[in-house]
Amino acid sequence: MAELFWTTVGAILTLSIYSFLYKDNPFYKFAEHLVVGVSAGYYLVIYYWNYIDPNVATPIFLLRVGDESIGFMSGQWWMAFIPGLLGILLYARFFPKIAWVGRWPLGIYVGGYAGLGISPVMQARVIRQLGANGLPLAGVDDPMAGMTNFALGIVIFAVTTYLFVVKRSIGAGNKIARVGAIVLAAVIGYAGYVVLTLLSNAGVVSMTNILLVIGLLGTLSYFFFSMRHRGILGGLARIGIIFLMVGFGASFGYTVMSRISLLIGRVGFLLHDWLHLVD
Amino acid sequence: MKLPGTACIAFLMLCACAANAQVDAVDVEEVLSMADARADSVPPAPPRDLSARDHIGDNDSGDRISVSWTLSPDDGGGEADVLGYLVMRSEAPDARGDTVGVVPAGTTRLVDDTAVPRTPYYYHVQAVDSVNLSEPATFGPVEGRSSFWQPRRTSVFVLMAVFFAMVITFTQLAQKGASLFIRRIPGLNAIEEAVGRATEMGRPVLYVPGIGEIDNIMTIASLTILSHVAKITARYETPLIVPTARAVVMSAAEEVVKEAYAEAGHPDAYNPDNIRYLSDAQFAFAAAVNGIMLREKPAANLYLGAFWAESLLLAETGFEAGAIQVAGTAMVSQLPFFVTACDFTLMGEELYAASAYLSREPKLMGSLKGSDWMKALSIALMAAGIIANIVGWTAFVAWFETQ
Amino acid sequence: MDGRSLFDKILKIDRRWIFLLVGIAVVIPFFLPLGLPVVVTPPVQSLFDEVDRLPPNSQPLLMSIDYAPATLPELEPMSLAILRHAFERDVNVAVMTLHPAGYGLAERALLQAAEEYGMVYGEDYVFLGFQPGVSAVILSLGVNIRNVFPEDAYGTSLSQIPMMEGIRNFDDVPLAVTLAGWSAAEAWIYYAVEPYGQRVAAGVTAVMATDYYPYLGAGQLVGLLGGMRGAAEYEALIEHPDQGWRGMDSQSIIHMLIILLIVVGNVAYFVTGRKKKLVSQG
Amino acid sequence: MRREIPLAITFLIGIFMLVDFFVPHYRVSGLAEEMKQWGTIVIAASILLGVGNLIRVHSHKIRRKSEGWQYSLATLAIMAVMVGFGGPWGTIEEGSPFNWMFLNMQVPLQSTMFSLLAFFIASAAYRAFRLRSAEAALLLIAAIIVMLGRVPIGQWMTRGLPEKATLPWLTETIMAYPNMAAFRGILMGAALGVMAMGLRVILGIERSYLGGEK
Repeated sequence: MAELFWTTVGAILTLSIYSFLYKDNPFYKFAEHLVVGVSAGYYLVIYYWNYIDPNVATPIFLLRVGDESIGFMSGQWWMAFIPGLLGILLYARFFPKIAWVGRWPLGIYVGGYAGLGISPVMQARVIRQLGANGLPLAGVDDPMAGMTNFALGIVIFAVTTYLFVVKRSIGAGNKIARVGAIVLAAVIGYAGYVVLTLLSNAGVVSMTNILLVIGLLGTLSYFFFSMRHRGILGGLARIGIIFLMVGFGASFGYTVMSRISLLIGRVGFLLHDWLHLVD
Repeated sequence: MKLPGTACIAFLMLCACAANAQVDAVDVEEVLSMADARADSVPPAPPRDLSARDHIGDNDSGDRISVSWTLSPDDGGGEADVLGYLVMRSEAPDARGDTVGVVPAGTTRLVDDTAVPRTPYYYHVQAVDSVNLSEPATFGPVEGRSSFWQPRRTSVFVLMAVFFAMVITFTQLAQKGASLFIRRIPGLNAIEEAVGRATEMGRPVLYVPGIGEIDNIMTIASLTILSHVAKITARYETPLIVPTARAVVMSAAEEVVKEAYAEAGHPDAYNPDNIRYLSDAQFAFAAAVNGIMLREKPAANLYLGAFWAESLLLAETGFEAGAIQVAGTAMVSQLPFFVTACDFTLMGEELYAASAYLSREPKLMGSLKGSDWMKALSIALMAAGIIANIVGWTAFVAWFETQ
Repeated sequence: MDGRSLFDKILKIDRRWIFLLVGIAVVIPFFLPLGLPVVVTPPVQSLFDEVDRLPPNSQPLLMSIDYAPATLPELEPMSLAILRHAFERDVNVAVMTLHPAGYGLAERALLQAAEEYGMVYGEDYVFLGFQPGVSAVILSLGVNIRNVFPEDAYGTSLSQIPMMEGIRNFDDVPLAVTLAGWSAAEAWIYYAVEPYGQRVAAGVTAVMATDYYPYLGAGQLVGLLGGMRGAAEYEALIEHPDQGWRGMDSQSIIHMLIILLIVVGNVAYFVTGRKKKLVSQG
Repeated sequence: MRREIPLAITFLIGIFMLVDFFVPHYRVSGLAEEMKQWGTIVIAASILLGVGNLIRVHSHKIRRKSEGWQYSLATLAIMAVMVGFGGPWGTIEEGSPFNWMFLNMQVPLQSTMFSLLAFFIASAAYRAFRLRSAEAALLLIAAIIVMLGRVPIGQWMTRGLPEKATLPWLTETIMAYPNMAAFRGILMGAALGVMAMGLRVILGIERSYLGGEK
């Protein structure tokens, strides 16, 4: 019985949220306010019992860490007292006279994490990524590779230039012709890709490597702020935009599936767990 | 009940787990039959030449000690029934102490990575056959020492130092009055236009600083831009609604907006009820922001900061509500959604550049210039890496393999 | 009726119509599995062939159902499909789990499939239950199953279970299948395939699948199911459409729907766009 | 003074944490670990600030009887219930009332909100994927190829072609190369932005997050 009651609560809340798709309505408003209230209560309780109680309150007042006793004003006691004090200082802002002290915990927190973040970011997002991109452009062991490589470079270059030319020359003229040209470019690119993959495996490797290198070069160029995007930099930045757009489109398309899975899950909850309409 | 057999398997499994090694099926069978065949009552000879010393390696915080020995004569020779070695550690020479690990026969080395730095230890190693333990070999005292440098991260340090040097140099140049060019960032002008439009329509501006915690640099960048936006809204007395998902961000946003209103000379226009904490829970937050968009009808929605899956929920609802929308984030996975659903999007580094661009403060402009040089250096390094890979200059590549 | 005003309407269509279409597309397959074409990929085919080669009423298929509730939607359809395939062919099945939260889920899938085919507990299938210690459990299964599972999940000694008679270790288990949303599949490779040369196949989430292709290439896995799509392909092979295929039906329909919407939107955009131009010229 | 002290604290702590990455010495890493713990405690302690704000905003609404004040009442009431359940009868242990409320209210509401994305992703695609320019065309073509390559029906459309010409393979290639290259570029650019910003925070050049500058 309790099971059915709670499933029904969940189902009604689920439907209330879906009613938002039609338009804003009292059911959605209620569900929205409910979830805000529940989660506020949830985090208040969890933060207190999981962080404040074991790490601050118990050591300071009950002189215990876990099951171990600690001395008053001992090293461990201070290690609980200092963060506790910092937490309290956050509230100094409500007292105008000492409001400025309220910035200390923020300073410590933000400063600490700023420092903490810098080096790993350098390591993981710059050096590692460079390393992953510092590829031998051609499969060095394979003599065929050099040639396929060259051919591939030409194809890619041709396709991208073609896109530029189309964009520039037809401009605001005939839209259909422009789109046709773009589609044609994509088809040529695809056909070239198929032919080359059939030629040799090294061809695939070197093509993909070239894509990685040119793509990274282009995207990084797009992010140059202190130079005008003209000439070579302008060209590279345009290549960068091409890669960005392909990347965005692909990621968008790639995500559709997981979002639909979520919906299937919820519909399954309604039809199966709640209504028992399907098995 | 064949106890020896069971014990033996348990031991082997222990070995396999401890050493993370793979057990050969044939050996197991053999040993099993051997142990079953005769009840072994002769303990194996202990291992010899035991020694232990501070382990020197990467990320050496002094918690590692490497222990080595020579095989027991019964391991591979003699009775040839040694299954492995049991390594124990104590703080006094005569105590046996705690088990550090178990390694399979034929192993002569073990790195203890659970030592407390600067504590003298004694190590005891015993050979084990299917039922018996040998006499222990003991060595000590030895202690783990910390090192002050992590060699495999030198390249990170060097590049970071170079980067910082560039940023600081350009910042100082800028302060001395060197004029630095910064290209136009399309999304940024859009922010001002959006706020302007909200003012014309007499409707509020919604500013969502993301759902990142304040330790997220995106959030800090967002607060900088918020300060700029608040100054504009203060000037026009347009209401500015800032919903937040983190209490600390909420309190920082309050300070930022209050200060901006005071600076713009309209401290009385500041409405504390418009800086709101909604929920730490991601989708509860999204639900509540959607509510704000539909009920308070902001004419301009600005999403700047760290966003996760809620990005499209916000942007689509905002679009439906007819607001002009500008987004900015460095969350790669969410950029596609902002790009498709918003009028303008600040991508990646543009978000960070925005704060410099808006303030036009030479100090901030200098750091942008530094970043650009670092990008150039990165491209050069990538090229060098490619060449190094082709010509086989492995030392160069290895230097960048950090840990 | 003016065709262009129709396109104008399409262009400004209320998005709630799109929502409705998406909603319908998700709900329909729940009631009416469409069975849209599914192309079977080689890794799924090879797992199917492995199961198809197992001798009926003889040495059992060992299934390690290692998923937790979080990955249930992707992995349970696989369990059911493989179990159905085995029971259809009267292959004996032994089920175990390495995930503490997997006990109930493994039992649920096993009982459901067994009931569908009227299988008899102890003769056609057995549920061994959960044992902690992933690598140690797998390793000692290779030596003697009774060391890890002296009894089945319900306390019956294995020696009293008819189908387990003479089943000692991996030598008597022609195929093991692990279904997991975590590294259990890797553990099977390290501790069953490598040391004992056991034939192992795996079912993993779609996200994990790419990481497991190399094992397939190296012959360490004899088959691989990736995510809901893998389950759908298997369901297609056993001609028993269920959750996986249904899910893929929904996915296919909505993906095609979105593509169709994009195409229609673009056609409308071009048609009306040209119209505007004519107006401005006139 | 009032401005310098927090900036000095920020600087010292920031540098210390920066150095921690390169120095494995146990005293350094031990203290750094301890300080990371402080961070989580500061955040946990701040929740009361947030909840206080929530209570203030909603009680203002109720007092002024502004539109929809009844809903505000619901928020405050359910929050009080949740907090009431949270202490004495256990928190996240299975079977506690607190856990029931969490599992049957917050979890379904959150996952349903999440699943709304299935609808929104369709409407966003319909609206935004128009062939307005060469860039938009690329976005669209890539999206369509990947969408097709992900589902069985797309696979079915190119069945019989050589493996490397099929849609699923093409999808994987697009994801692994052009997509990867673009995202690496964004990541690296953004990483430099993060580092520059971090440096500015540590040096006290960037201090808007502290509120009042003057």
